[in-house]
Amino acid sequence: MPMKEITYSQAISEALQEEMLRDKNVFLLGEDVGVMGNVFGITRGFREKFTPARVIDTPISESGFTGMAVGAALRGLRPVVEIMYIDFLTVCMDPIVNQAAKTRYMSGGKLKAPLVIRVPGGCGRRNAAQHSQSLEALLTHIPGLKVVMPSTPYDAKGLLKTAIRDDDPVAFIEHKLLFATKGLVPEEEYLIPLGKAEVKRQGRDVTVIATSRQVLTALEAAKILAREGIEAEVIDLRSLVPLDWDTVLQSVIKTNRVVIVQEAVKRSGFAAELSAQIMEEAFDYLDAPVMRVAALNVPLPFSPALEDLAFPQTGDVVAAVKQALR
Amino acid sequence: MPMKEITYSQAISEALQEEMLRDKNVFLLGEDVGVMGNVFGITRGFREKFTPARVIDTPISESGFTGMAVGAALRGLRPVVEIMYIDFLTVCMDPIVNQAAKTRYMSGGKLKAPLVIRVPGGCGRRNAAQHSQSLEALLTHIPGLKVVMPSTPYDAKGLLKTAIRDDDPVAFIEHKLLFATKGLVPEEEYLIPLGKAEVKRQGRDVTVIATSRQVLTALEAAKILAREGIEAEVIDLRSLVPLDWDTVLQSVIKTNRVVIVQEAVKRSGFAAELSAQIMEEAFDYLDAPVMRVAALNVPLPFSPALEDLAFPQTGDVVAAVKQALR
Amino acid sequence: MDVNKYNQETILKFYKEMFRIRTFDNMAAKLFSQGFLAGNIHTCVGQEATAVGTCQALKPGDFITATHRGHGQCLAKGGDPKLMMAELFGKASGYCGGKGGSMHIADIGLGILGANGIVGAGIPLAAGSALASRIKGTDEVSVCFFGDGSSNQGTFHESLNMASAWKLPVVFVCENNLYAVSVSFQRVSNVEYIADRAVAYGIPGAIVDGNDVFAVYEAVEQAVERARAGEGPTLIECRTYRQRGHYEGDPMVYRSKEEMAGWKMRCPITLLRSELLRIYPACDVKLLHIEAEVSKEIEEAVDFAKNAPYPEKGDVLTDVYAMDNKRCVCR
Amino acid sequence: MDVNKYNQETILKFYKEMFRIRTFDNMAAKLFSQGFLAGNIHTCVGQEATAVGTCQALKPGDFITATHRGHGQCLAKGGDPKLMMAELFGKASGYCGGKGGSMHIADIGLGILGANGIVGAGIPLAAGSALASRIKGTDEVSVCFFGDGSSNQGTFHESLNMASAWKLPVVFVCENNLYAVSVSFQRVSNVEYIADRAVAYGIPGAIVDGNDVFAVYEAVEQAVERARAGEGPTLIECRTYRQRGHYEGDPMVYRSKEEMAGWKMRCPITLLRSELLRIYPACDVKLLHIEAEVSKEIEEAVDFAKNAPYPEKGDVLTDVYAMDNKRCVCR
Ligand SMILES: Cc1ncc(C[n+]2csc(CCOP(=O)(O)OP(=O)(O)O)c2C)c(N)n1
Ligand SMILES: Cc1ncc(C[n+]2csc(CCOP(=O)(O)OP(=O)(O)O)c2C)c(N)n1
Ligand SMILES: [Mg+2]
Ligand SMILES: [Mg+2]
Repeated sequence: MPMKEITYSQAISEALQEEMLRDKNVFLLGEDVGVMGNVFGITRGFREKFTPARVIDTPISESGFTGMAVGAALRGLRPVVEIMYIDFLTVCMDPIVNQAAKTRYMSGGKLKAPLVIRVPGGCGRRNAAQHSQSLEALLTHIPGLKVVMPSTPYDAKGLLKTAIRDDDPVAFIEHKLLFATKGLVPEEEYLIPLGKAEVKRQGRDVTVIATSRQVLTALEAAKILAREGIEAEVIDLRSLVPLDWDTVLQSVIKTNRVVIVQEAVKRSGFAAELSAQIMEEAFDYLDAPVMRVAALNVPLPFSPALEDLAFPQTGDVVAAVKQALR
Repeated sequence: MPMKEITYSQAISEALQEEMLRDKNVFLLGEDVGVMGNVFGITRGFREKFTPARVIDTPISESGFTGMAVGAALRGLRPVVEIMYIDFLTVCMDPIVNQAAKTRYMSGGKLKAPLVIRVPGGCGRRNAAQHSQSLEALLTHIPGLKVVMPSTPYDAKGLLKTAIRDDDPVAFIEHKLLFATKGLVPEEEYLIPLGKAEVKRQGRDVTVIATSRQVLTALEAAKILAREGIEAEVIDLRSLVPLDWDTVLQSVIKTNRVVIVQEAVKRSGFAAELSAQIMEEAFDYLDAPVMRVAALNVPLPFSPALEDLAFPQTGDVVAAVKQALR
Repeated sequence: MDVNKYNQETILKFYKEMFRIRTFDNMAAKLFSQGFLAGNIHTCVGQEATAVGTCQALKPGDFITATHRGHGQCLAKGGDPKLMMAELFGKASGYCGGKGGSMHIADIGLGILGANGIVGAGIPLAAGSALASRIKGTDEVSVCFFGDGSSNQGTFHESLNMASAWKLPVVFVCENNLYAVSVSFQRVSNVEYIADRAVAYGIPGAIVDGNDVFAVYEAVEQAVERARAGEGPTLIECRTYRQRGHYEGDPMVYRSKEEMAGWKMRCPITLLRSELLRIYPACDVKLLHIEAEVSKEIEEAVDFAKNAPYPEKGDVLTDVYAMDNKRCVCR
Repeated sequence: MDVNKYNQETILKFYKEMFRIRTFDNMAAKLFSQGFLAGNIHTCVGQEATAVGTCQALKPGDFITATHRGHGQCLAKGGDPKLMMAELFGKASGYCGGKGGSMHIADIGLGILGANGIVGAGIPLAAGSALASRIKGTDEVSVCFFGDGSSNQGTFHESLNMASAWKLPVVFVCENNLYAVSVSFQRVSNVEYIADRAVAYGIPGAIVDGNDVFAVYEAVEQAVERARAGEGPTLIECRTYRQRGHYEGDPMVYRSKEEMAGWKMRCPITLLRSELLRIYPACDVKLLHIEAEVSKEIEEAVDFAKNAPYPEKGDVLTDVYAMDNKRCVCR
């Protein structure tokens, strides 16, 4: 298969373009997606290519325009809404949580709301407490939502295309510090199903489960561990809902030890859910408690002297693995 | 100590009145708290007793008035905001999550936001998907917030008084189906510290951990189990943040088996967090995996024929305990 | 109320629509007090003219979003009383298979995009539906019903602003029944008319007697025309009154007996009925016939609902997701 | 611009305040481009008159809420450039101990209730501060700074409505710099003036030249008086322009060179300077002296910030909670 090297943001851009070309029901709306082409340049040129009617610059009215996206989705369109940072979900939770997520169930299956919410999360950019959160757990707690968190350009493109075609509301969580990362993607069109984890590294000693940018941290940690003869298997969940339990379970059965890495604050993060599930269904395979590596239970600090202390670094993963192997 | 029997809603009402009498900085705002005296009658007569200036009927502007409460708290007042149902947190997450919770940290400790958010949650009233949620996990994931969930009139009164005196933002989650329940409270003033769980029933065979109305379910299940010779220890956490880990750990060390009951949807609920912590720190004491009993991962259905299938019933707890004992 | 320009047939049609709503909601209230219905019931008794006047100005292909007080809005848009009543009973044959209940009735085929339990949440949905028509290049108009209380939500502001900026084909119909639960609009705002807020968005604002079904009809008709012509939204404030409590069981301590009695005198159904009889005295037999017919229809709906089966246990787990439901629900 | 009624001293004071902000923000931009500052920097170069005109109309005990573009607002309210600069560097001696950075500067003693990274979030905070004054029975006025973009958030609507309904002592000062990042207000609304939205709340709305510091001052002074007299809020729209990008590094593809050049001609600082020299030609030495003084002040602030210590590692865990911090953070 002929491949090309592109960045994570190019991958997202390509996915959007391909889907907009394929299906005239797909359209974009959000702050600065039009004339500016998105603050990260992802939709640059879209307005000209697809007309302003399908690439809509909104006012700063997240609750309103996300609600409008839900309304348009009920009418059969496939909106891709952009929320500039995941921290701003706080101003538009209702259309996501009480409308998009529940409309199908409340209507007894009569309505559907196929929309994608593209939203970058994550920290590490010294953006301080209101621009650095990882809030996926707020969404995984809400039945009716799907939650996708790609870690590579390949995954981002293939998953976003699938998310757009999915008939359910999908939160597609990008990572600010991944936009510039590069990777190979096929020249040809491809899709990646939701709910299919990928073993990004094989290993026999311990299972390290991560998503988004923390997959990179996990892989780095695995490299360091390998030098000491510890072979970590790194699983990238890719989506939290649906969750690829089979892949997790198989790996746990093989390694009997698990470390889960998340960039979100530890308390009530998704790692807890995964840990609890492993406990419930794979207890007898565990030779050690499942360990979590996560951000401290603090708002993210601004200071360059503090921020990196607050969220998982490679060394933290290495240490957790060693503890799990003790 | 002389005691009296009052309802859960009277207990809340008394706590509010006592604190408003004690401290003129305490005031109330929310929908229908004034003239109507709250949709559950909790603040009936307050407007006359404390003047309309301290018992403020707001428009349906949750984001605005919760934000105003934060602003007033920054100025040294102690607002008690009422959100009519916890489902409506979706329209006012920002003042809670990005303002109240973070202002102290972001200001390096220079500001504080001592406010209480009183909000009833829970299901069982055939109120359907947008009026039946248990969303405490959305709040426990946010550093800076405290989260309290009382199960009895005694706890409700003592904890609410403490919450109002606390210098941090506290989400005080009531339960609609508890308002009419009765219990003994001291005639005299008393306080209950946050972060102190209560063993509501002693037992040696299994630890059942619950909060809010599910404590009642757990106690009922314990009674049934006792008839079969199974002695369940029932812990009421009372607050999730701060969490009384010592009480949990002691019980786990004693029983070696744990069932956690929550009324919230299972996925990413607080039970997962607790399960993960028990795994991490008490793994060697566990003779069986920690089990969770929780609502299904569905929006709450309206139909009387369906709703009770969706959230934990006594039988579910009994079954989970038996599984934990297998 | 000036009904002279309408022929007898039209007036009777409007009357029947209103009477159906009245009968339905009085029945719902009765069934609730008898313990047949669970949850909450918000009736629109007294507000029928707004729903009917609005929906009569729409084409079948047009859309509405309804509110928590939405039975009348749904019926006026063509909702089937049988399926609605069955939904109120939580039965499998109800509009939502019993999963939604009173506050979540939807019928996309009839253009009912759903009632809503979140005050103000329907406003952007309606604007989004209008955006969909724009993008599809079709000519449906979307109507957003909302209350006076709802006009104080941020979504009102955000949606009206965008709808106006983009000249979307949407009509904002405010059912100003003076109260949001116990709180009168006048106590929590400093303007007398909600329609005056139209200025903030550069759109027309109209104040109409919400108990005069033809006044509502005419105002909405004009707004719909404007919307369909691509000239953008209109905000219409219909001043009306709910004759019953906010929900069934509401002690209504917040309103005076005089106020309630005054508005009952201005009951939209009584008003229309007496106007009709004044102009067409011979019409009384027809009226009685219609009333009997409607009463029968609603009684049949109740029978249907009572005899309908409850959902199966397994239904609790379906319809959460359109794709991959089982896996997404099970963990 | 008409400065005739002000004496030389006053004009110089206003000028100095504005020049300090300009110097501070130009310095911040420079330091950012040199890699000394992390995160994001939003300068208010070009908008100094709004901040200064507003804060000069306030008493020391009055309060403000600041925005993401808030350096000028904080300086104008008395913020210490040293502590601000140290905060931009993320140093322990900064206003927030380095934990907040550019967007979260607060100094309750000076009445600065905090800048904000969430657009529109400061509006209810300011209204809430006004409510606090009301409840306490004190006479401070609270001023809310916000942008044109922010006026499209729901919080704007909700807060102005409540502030007006309750006649709270708050002044809403909109810094309309025509754009929200790349999106011009005119593209996402159908009204020309934000001040026209005052009608929706029954409060006075004023449109002023935001580059004329005395025009701003006079409008705010009047509004503050009204607020202090218990007559309620005012919405003031200051029309201005940011001369630099939304953030440092913004390619600014969304504005024309001509537009930018035109507004640079109307630079509030140049304007005031030339007016001053026109009326008081002899003042040039004083001006140079002030400019030198301010430049030195800002350079000292930079030195202070550069030499200040970073926070200790353990600080990452403190200040999350006021009570029981350790236990609440550790699990
Ligand atoms: C966001 C939100 N806040 C509060 C409520 C509770 N509530 C339900 S209806 C209602 C009053 C609505 O008033 P209005 O919009 O005037 O409609 P009306 O009931 O008068 O028809 C309130 C406060 C809710 N459902 N949603
Ligand atoms: C709720 C929210 N949405 C979006 C953003 C991203 N953002 C930061 S500043 C800004 C533009 C604000 O425009 P305006 O209010 O006019 O202020 P200006 O930047 O022009 O001073 C945006 C969209 C944010 N910080 N918060
Ligand atoms: Mg109303
Ligand atoms: Mg602006």
